[in-house]
Amino acid sequence: MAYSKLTNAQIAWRAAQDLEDGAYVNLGIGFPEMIAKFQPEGRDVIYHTENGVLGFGKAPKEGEEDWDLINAGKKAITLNPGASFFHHADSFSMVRGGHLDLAVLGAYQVSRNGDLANWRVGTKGVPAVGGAMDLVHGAKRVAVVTDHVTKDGKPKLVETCSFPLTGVGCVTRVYTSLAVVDIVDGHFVLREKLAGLTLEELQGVTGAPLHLEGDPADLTVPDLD
Amino acid sequence: MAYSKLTNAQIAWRAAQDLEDGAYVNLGIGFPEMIAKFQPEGRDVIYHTENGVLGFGKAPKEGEEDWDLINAGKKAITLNPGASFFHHADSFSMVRGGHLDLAVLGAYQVSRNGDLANWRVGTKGVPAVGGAMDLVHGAKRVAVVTDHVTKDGKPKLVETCSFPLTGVGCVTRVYTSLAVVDIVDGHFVLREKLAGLTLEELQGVTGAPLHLEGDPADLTVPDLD
Amino acid sequence: MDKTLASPNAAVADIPDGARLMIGGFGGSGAPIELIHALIDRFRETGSPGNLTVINNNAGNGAIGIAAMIKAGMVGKMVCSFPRSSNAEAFNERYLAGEIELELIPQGTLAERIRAAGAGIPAFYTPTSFGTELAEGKPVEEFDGKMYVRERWLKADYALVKAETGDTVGNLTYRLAARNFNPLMAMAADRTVAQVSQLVPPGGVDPETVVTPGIFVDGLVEVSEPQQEEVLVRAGVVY
Amino acid sequence: MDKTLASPNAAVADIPDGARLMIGGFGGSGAPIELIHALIDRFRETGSPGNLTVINNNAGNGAIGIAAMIKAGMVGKMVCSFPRSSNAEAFNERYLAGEIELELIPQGTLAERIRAAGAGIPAFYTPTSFGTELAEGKPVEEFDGKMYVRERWLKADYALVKAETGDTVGNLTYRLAARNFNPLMAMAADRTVAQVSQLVPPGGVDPETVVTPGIFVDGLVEVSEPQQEEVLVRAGVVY
Repeated sequence: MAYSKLTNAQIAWRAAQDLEDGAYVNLGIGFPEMIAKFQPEGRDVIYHTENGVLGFGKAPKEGEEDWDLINAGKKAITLNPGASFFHHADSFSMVRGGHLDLAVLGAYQVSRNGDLANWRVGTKGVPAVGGAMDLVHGAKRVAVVTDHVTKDGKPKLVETCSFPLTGVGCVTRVYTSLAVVDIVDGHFVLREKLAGLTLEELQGVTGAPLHLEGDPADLTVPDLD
Repeated sequence: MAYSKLTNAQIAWRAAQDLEDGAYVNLGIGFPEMIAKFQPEGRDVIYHTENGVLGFGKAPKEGEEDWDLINAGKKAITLNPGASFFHHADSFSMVRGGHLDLAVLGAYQVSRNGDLANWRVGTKGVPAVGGAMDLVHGAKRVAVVTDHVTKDGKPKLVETCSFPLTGVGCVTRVYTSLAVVDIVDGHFVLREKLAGLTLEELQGVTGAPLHLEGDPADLTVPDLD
Repeated sequence: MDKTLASPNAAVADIPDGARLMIGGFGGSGAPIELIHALIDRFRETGSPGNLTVINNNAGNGAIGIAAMIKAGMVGKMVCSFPRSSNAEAFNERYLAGEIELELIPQGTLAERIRAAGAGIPAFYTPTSFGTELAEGKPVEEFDGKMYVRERWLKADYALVKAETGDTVGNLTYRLAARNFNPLMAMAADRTVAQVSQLVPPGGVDPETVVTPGIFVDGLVEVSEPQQEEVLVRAGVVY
Repeated sequence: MDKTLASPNAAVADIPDGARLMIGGFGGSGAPIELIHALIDRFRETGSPGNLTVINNNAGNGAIGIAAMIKAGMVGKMVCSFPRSSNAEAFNERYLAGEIELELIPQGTLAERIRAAGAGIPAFYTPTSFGTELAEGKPVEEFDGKMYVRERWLKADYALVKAETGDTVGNLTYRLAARNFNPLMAMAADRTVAQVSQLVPPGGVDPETVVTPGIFVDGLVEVSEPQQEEVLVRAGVVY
């Protein structure tokens, strides 16, 4: 059967469907930030950013930025009613202390036991870690959004990460361009896959066995152009 | 020669003479609090209290108390201009983190190496420690105000404390009813004594050798009735 | 999202027997009297919750608040730094009769252990209590030539806090020195409920003056003219 | 007591060669540009202070602030969590040429290590970085079935912070998200100087809205219309 893999926007849309009403959420800088755009109607989500803001809203219009009001990606933000400011130690108390309901990050690799590699691919260049190693600890749920494979077609869901780790056994759900995969007791458990994709095809681009707990659901996402 | 030992007010007065301009100071509850009354003119001292106030002032008039504005001894206080409020963890960051210039406490016993016993005299009754064990660490200078001997005439400056310790090697100066004694390299060093008191008499009521570095000065304190 | 609760009774309705309960305040300042009294009412009506572990700087004063909880027989253990105070008969009697347990912790260590729980720090080193009987059995270690004691985080199932202004998403400010342990306890419990003197809509608290961000607060109830513990004690009120 | 300093130049006049220097800010928000530039001026005029260790979340942007310090050759080592950013050429070039040292620390651990220094906590345990190369060589320990890494406090000789309003005894408030590392660094250095947009007399800051109590601040200088790093970078300003 034919299928076309999800765009980043579509992966973000799918991840957004799992945002719970009243949840405190940190979206990693870059691709995961896109999830906020697809927050379902009627759900109230409070966004946290590492640099000390809770309850921030959409980006301001161009020209209306206040550059003292930014997120961890150094992009200008606005505040929603009920926002608060705090210093970095309090901010990471929220992260490490188990107060966030969800953190969503990007990934280079996720291993079947939930190890995440997302901060460095080699030893060249300037390393930078930011808040990623903190975010993978403490949030009640740590999810990843990612293409299912690398640009040259290699699996990103793997037996063991070959890139330097961000955290050990921390990821519990992965939203990819082909599937939704949970990590349960050291195994990938397939929850959803694109309807046009066979289990064998999906397994072929996945670096560790996909387990089933009942039939996987169809991964259905609207066109987002 | 004849002498009369200092009253508590006179001990407090003597301790107050060493308050430095611009110093951040915590006075233990009870007797040490009296020091603030004798703060020398022209010196600006900022008082800290464990329950989260910096820059408090005199007690309010009776009937004008706001019982949400108290010190660690649960007495009503007022604020001086430039005061601030903070929570208990920040308050003890100031204590432990080396930010206070001076803490003055009472004592049951002080040993010649600066150990302090001031929180418990036996195993009877309800024990209570409060902030004493924190205050003896971190302040740049930890001083004690005390009678030179117990009510039944036993030395309070001793070789080794027999009562449970509050802190180890923490006290650097003791203001007593008879003398001012520093603790230097594990020894009591006599700085000042009442003029009418001989060295032998003083040594007789002191539980460990008093060392001299030059002649001790006269401990001179005004009448305070 | 609206975290408003209907009443003090509703705020304490699900605290079970044996719970570890942090209660804000220092002496009479910042004590959530109405929440405590609602809990006592529940105990008197239903016999529950009993055998509570209560974490507070003190062990109650007079015959109201925590002292009244102790008197009612709801408290199996107190965790505090200064149980001995001028009006602490309720605790004293039970303690000397061997009817209540006491864990005594230096005040700064108590604050830091609570903060550590809220901050996801399972253990830390402090100079406080080194060489004293309160450090017995605890690991010690030398850093930069000075000795320190290792202390663990201190968590609770519930925290009852008193705040001045709260918005409906849980942002809190405090009144004067009534701040004390309240913001720390709000971070350290699985479920935190706050009584606030003034409940306002989101946006009603300046984001720069929020002391406790709403993420730490699960429920709020407005008690518009709260009782003050010290005032009650001085008036000889018995609850 | 009046902690007011005459000028940014006076505020940085006694920072010696080889000092460990915390500089507040996160990206362009909260960076004390005028203090940094005063330090660069001093270096250009006198050749001192050089070989500085600079502690900041980032490693400078564009050609102003910390980036200009690096370009001027004053910085021997950067301690930060995210040196890689879109305009970090100054650091990148020196780093890739082996001319500047880097200590990379996860952002939350960086914040907590600074806070620990201010709070007199020589070491603490965190889950962050366990099992990663950033934990190599650090003691690990299990608590309640989970593994943690032991981290040490991070102290500095000087801290340069940017605040919004300050009173002359050192109480500070911050503007929006420019708070970030500033209050922590103010606690953790032997000597802290703050540039404030507005300097007021004692009593000019509401005691309940003080973020940094004056005990943590040694000197203040008013810079009434401070430059904003991000605005300078976007305008292509070179210092």
